[in-house]
Amino acid sequence: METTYREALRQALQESMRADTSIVVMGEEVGRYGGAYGVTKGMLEEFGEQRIIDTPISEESIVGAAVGAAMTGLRPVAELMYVDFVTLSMDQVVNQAAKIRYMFGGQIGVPMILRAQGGTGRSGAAQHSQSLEAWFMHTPGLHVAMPATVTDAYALLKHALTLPDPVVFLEHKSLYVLKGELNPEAAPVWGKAQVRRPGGDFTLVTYSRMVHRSLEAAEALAQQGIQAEVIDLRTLHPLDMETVNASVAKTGRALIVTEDCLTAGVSAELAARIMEGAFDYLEEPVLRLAGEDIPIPVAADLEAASVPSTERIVAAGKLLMRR
Amino acid sequence: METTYREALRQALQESMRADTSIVVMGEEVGRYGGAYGVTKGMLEEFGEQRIIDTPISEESIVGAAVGAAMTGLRPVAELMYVDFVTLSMDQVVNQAAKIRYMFGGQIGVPMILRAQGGTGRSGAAQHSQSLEAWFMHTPGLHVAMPATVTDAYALLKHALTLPDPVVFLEHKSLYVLKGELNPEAAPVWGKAQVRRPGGDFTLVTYSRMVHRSLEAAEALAQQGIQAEVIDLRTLHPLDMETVNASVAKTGRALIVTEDCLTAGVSAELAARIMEGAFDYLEEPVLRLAGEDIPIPVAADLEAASVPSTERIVAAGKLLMRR
Amino acid sequence: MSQKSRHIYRQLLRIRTFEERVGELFVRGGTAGSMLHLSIGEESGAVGVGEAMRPGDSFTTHHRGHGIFLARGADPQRMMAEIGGKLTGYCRGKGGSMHIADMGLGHLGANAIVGGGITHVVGAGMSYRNHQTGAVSVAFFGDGAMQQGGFYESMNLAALWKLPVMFVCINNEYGMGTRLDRASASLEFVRRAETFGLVGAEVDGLDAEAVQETASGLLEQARSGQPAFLKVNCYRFHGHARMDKSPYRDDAEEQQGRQKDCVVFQRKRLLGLGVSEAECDQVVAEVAQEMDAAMQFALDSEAPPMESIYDDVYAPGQPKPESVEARMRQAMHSPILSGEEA
Amino acid sequence: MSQKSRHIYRQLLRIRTFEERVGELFVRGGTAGSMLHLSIGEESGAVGVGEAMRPGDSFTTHHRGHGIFLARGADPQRMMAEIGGKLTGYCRGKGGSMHIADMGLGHLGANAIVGGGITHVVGAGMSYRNHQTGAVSVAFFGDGAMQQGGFYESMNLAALWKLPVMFVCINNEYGMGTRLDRASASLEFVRRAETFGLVGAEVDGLDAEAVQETASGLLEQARSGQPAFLKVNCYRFHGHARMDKSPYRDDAEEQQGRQKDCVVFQRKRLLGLGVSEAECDQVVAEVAQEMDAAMQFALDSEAPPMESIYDDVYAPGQPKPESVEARMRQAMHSPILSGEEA
Ligand SMILES: Cc1ncc(C[n+]2csc(CCOP(=O)(O)OP(=O)(O)O)c2C)c(N)n1
Ligand SMILES: Cc1ncc(C[n+]2csc(CCOP(=O)(O)OP(=O)(O)O)c2C)c(N)n1
Ligand SMILES: [Mg+2]
Ligand SMILES: [Mg+2]
Repeated sequence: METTYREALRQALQESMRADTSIVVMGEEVGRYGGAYGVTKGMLEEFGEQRIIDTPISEESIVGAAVGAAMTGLRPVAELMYVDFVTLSMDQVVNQAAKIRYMFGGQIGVPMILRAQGGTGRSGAAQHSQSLEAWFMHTPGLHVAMPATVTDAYALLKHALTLPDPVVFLEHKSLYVLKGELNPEAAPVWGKAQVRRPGGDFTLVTYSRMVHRSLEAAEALAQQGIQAEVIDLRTLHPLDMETVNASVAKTGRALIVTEDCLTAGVSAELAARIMEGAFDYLEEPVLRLAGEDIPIPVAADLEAASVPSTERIVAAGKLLMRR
Repeated sequence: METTYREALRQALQESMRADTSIVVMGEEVGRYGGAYGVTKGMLEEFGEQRIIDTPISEESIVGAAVGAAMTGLRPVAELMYVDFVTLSMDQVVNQAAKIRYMFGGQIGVPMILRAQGGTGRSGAAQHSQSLEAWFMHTPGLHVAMPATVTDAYALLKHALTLPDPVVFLEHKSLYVLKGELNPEAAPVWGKAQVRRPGGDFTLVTYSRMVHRSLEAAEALAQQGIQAEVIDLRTLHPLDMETVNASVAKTGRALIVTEDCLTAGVSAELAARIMEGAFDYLEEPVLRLAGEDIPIPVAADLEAASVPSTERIVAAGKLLMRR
Repeated sequence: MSQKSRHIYRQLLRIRTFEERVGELFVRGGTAGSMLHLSIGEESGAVGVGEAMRPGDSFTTHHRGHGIFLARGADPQRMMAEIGGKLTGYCRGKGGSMHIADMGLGHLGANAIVGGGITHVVGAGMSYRNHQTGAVSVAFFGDGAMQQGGFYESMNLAALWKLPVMFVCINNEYGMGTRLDRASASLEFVRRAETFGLVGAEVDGLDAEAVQETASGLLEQARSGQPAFLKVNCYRFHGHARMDKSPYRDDAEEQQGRQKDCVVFQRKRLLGLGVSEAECDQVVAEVAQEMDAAMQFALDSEAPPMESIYDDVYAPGQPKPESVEARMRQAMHSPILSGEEA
Repeated sequence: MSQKSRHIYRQLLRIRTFEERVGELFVRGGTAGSMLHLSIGEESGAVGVGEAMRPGDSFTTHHRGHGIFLARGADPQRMMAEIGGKLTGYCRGKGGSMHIADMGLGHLGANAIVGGGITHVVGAGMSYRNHQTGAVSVAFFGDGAMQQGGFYESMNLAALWKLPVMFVCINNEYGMGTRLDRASASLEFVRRAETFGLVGAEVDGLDAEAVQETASGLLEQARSGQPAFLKVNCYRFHGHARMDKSPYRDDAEEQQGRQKDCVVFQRKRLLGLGVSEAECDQVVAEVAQEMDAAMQFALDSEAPPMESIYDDVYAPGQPKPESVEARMRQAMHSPILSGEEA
C-alpha cells in the first residue's frame, strides 16, 4: 500500500516489536514526543515505558546502556536524533559495540541498532546537517544501512532487527515525508544493491536521498540521449560491489553521487573499489560528485549548494560522456 | 644532531613555548609523569603548572577546554594519550574546533593542536592500537599531520604551532624510539610530500610508520631489480597530490601503504585521487595495502599480521609489476 | 533605584519583543529554517546575569541564547539578520540562530550541541588566569544539559584549577517534550555542584533584579577563583522550536507556567515605584519600533554570495577547499562543467 | 565464622598471588605486551564485593580487573592464558589482560577505556528489570574514572529508571601518576552520588569482611531498585603498569600506603580466631601451587592460529572481512600474492 518513509519505519519497528519482545526502543523524545521526526509516534501507548524508553540528553550513556542491554538479552534500538550527536557516543559505538565480539573471542555479540538521521535540507547548519556514514564504514564490526525508499526503509529495518551484530541505521531527514508503495513481501535486500534504473552509457552509484536526485537526473539525461544505470547500494556494509562492477564492466564509465563530503568519504572507497574490480573496463576515471569539503552553512541557498543537486548530477553525467 | 623522534617532539615544543608564551600543553600525565611516552618529560619544571597542565581523565573536556582557550588567546596543545580516546572527544574536535571559524563567519579561529599517538606494536589490543586519521581527513576545517621521521616530527610540530587553525597531530607509538638526524634548518615541509627514495618502476605512497617499512621493502625490491619511488605524504591535510601524481605519471603504477584499516580508509582517498589525477598514465589499478578490516587482536603474531609488514609490501610491489 | 529598574524592564522587554519578531519573521518566511528556539519566559536569566557581568567577561550559550546575547549588548539588527541567514548577520549568514557569536562582545558562541559550549568557558578561564585579565567566563545552558556528562567534567576542572568561571543553568522545566523530573532522578543541582567544589545558588526567575543580585555575588566569587553554579528557575512559555505545539503538556500547566512572567512582574514593580502606565507604554512602543526595525533589516538584507561558501573553512591565506566540480573537471581534463557547454 | 574468614583469606591470597605470577610471566616474556595492571593492594574490593554478589549477578571491570574476576569464580589458568595472548584464554587470545570477559560467570567484560564499561551495567540493569531476573549488575572502576562524564550520566539513568545496578569505585589513590586529590577538586564522592539519587557508602579496604558487609547492604538495595554507589579505599602498591616504577611518589608514601595490606590484615584475623600459622602457611602453599600451574598453563598453551584473525569480527555465518591480500589479487587478476610466485 501507499505510505511514507516515516510510517514504513514505524511499521517495521511495530511488527518487529510485536514478534520479538526483547526489542526495546530508547532515545531522546522517542516516547511521549513520538520522536523528533515522528517515527515512533503512538508506540509508547502500545508498548509501554519499559520498551519505549524516553532518555535524558545523555548520548554517551544512551548508546552505552544499549550495548549492555544487547549483551544481556535485549535487542535495543538506540535512537540519536541527529547523527551529528554520535560524536558524543563514538567510544560506545566504535570501541565497544563494534569490537566486543572480537575482543571477547566470539563469546557474545552486540545485537543492537543505532538509529539516526543525517543530511541537509532544513537549514540545520553545521551541527545538524552532517553525513557521517564514512566513519562507520571505516569501523570493522558494524553494519551500515542507508535506505532510500519506503520499501527499503521497512525491509532494511526489519532485517536489521534480526542481525546478531550492531547496525548503524541512517535515515535522511529529507526523506521522512517521501511517499511510496510499501511492499512488505519484497525480497530480502540486506547487502544487495538495487539497479533502480537500467542504462548502458554509464553507471551511477549512490544511496539514501541522492538516489532520488540521481533518478531525476537520469531522466533528464535520457532526454538528451544519455542512458545512466542508477544503482542504489542500500547498505554500505555489507557492500555489494558485484552489482556495481558488473554494471561498470558493461558501461565502462562510473559516476558516484554521495551527500557526505568528498575527501575520505564514501565516494573514495567506491571509486577505489571500482578501480580494483573493473579497471580493465574503465574508459574514464570514476567521477565523484559528493558534498563539498565544508561545514554546512545555514543560509538556504548555500546549504543547497553544499551537496549534489539534480542539475549538477546531470552536468557530471554529461561531463563523463563528453568524449 | 642525532636524536630520537621523542626528543625531537619535545625540542619542538620547548623551542616554541619559549618563543610563544601563549602556548600551553594540557593532558593526562603530561606534567609530573612526563607524558605516557615521555615526550613532555622535564617540561613541567621549565614551564610550570600554568603551561604544562596535568588534567584529570576527562577527554571530552580536555579538548573542549582547549577550544575555549584557543578562542581567547592561548595556543593549547591538548594531548590525548592514545588516539583511540578521541572517541570521547569527537564532538569537540569535529563539531566545535573544526567548524567554529566557519559557523561564526570567520571572526575567530581555533589555533590548537590535538596531539595523540596511534598504531600497533605494543599488544595494546583493540582499544589502544587504532589508526583513525581517516576520520579527521574527512572533517573539513582540520589539518592532519603524521610525521615519519625525526626531522619531520620536529619541523611539522613547530609549524603546526604557528597555524591559525586546528591541527590533529598524530604520532606513531612505535616511532618514539626512532633515532635519526635532526636538521632544525630543514626547509618548511607543511603540506609538501617528500620523495624518500627515487625510483622509476612504481610509486609507493605512504606516511608515518609505514614509510620505514616501505623503504625497507624498496631496498629488497631493488635487489630484485624493481625500483620503487617512495613518497612520504607527511600531512594528510593539506594533501600534496601534485608530487604523488607527478610520480605516477612517470611510473604508471601506484601502491598505497597505510596502517589504518582498508575500507573507507586513507588508502581509498589516495587511490581515488590518483585515478582522478593520473588516470591516463595508469597501467595497472592502484593497489592498496592497508590494515585488515578487523579490530586489532592482542596476540603478538596476530597483531603483527593485522597491518602491512615489509614482506607484504615487497610481495605487493612484485604483484604490481608482474605484467 | 527606579532608574535601574526601568533599565531592567526595558532589557526584559527587548528580549521578549525580539523573540516575538523572530516568530513573526519565521511566519513571513524570512528565517533560515525553523530550528528557532525562543527564550520567551526566560528573560530574567539573561538580563539578571547579563547585567551582573562586566565588560571583558565572556560567555557561551545554548541553542536558546538570543536573549542572553541581547542582554550583553547585541545589535538586534545583526542578530535578526543572522537568524535570517543574511550576509549582514553576526556570522555572515553561515551560522544562523544556533551559532550566533561575537568576539567583540565576548560572545564565544551559541551552540547547537546540548552542552557543547559548557567546557569552552573552562578554557577561557584558563586564558584569563594565565593572562590575569580579571575576566570571568560564563556558560549558559538549559536544564537538559544537566544530564550531559561533559558538564560534570567541566565543573571539576574549573574547581580543580580555581578558574574564574560560572555555570548558569536556565531551568525552563523542559527539554523538548521531557519535563525535568522525567530527565533527572534528583533535582538537588546546587548541592550537586557543591560536591564538585563549586559554590552554588538557585533563584526564582520571576524577579530579574533578584537574579542579578544573586548572580553578582557568585560572579565575584568566580572572579576570585572560586567557580560558581547558578540555577535560574523559569518556564518555557512556548514550544521547543517553531514547529512544536507542546502537545505533551496540558493547557492548565501552561497557563500556570506562564503566570511566572518576569516582564509583567518588572512592570508591576515600576508601577509600584511610581512610574506611570504611560511611561511604561512608552518603553513598549520604543522597543517595538527597535525590533520592527531589526526584523525589517533582516528582510532587507542580502543572502551571502555563493562564492562565500568556501570562505572561512580555513583562515584567510590558507588554501580554500577545492570544489567538487573543479575536481571532476581536472579528472576529465575539461575546462568547464555545465549543462550547456559539456 | 572462621570458615568464612578462611575462605576470604584464601580468596585475597589467590588474587595477590595471581598478580605476582602475572608479573613473573611478564618478566619471562610470556605476556602479550606490557599493559598489565596489577591489583595488588586492592584485593579487598574484589573479594568483599565479589562475595556479596550472587550467582546470576553480572559485572564489568576496568583495566585493573584480574582480581575482581577471580573473586567471581574465574579459572586462573584461562585468565593467565588470555594475559599471555593464548588460544586457551577466555577470549581465545584476542583480548588480553584488558579485555577478559566470560558470559558464563556474568563477566560482561574488562575495558581498556577508562569509564568505558560503566554504562554497560545500566543496560544490563534494564534487561534484568524487563525480564525480572532479580539479578544486579555491578560496575567496577577506579578513582580516575570519577572524572569521566559518562559516569554521571549513568548514575542518573540508573536512579531515574530505578535499576538493579551498583557502581563500585576502587579508590587506589592514583590514576597513573596522578594522585586523586590532584584529579578531583572535591572528594565527597558519596554525597555526590546521593545528589544523583543513589544510596552510597565508603569503606576502608583494609578489612575485606567489612567491605563485604557494606557491599551486601547496598547490593540488596540495588536489587530492589535503589541503585547504589560504593567507594573502597585502598592503595596501589606497585606502578601503574609493568613499565612504571612510580617515580612520581616518594618511598615514604609508598611504604605508608603498603601498610594498608588487606591480606596481612586477614591473616592476623585468622590467627586471632585461633587459626594456626601452619594452617595459614598451608593455604599460602596451596595457592602458590594453583597459581604456578596457571602460569605454566599459559606458557604451555598455543597462540591463536593465524587464520583466526578474521574470525568473530562478525557473527558466525556472516561474511568475514576480505583480506587485504585477496583484494589486491582480485585487482590484479592474480591467483597468488607471494614473494616467490609473483
Ligand atoms: C547533544 C544533543 N542532543 C540532543 C539535541 C536535540 N535537542 C536540541 S534542544 C534539546 C532540549 C534541550 O533542553 P534544555 O537543555 O533544557 O534547553 P531548552 O531547549 O529547554 O532551552 C534537545 C534534546 C542536541 N541539539 N544536542
Ligand atoms: C578514556 C581513557 N583515558 C585514558 C586512558 C589511559 N589510562 C589507562 S589507566 C589510567 C588511569 C586510570 O586510573 P583509575 O581509574 O584510578 O584506575 P587504576 O589504574 O588506578 O586502577 C589512564 C589515564 C585510558 N585507558 N582510557
Ligand atoms: Mg529546558
Ligand atoms: Mg586509581
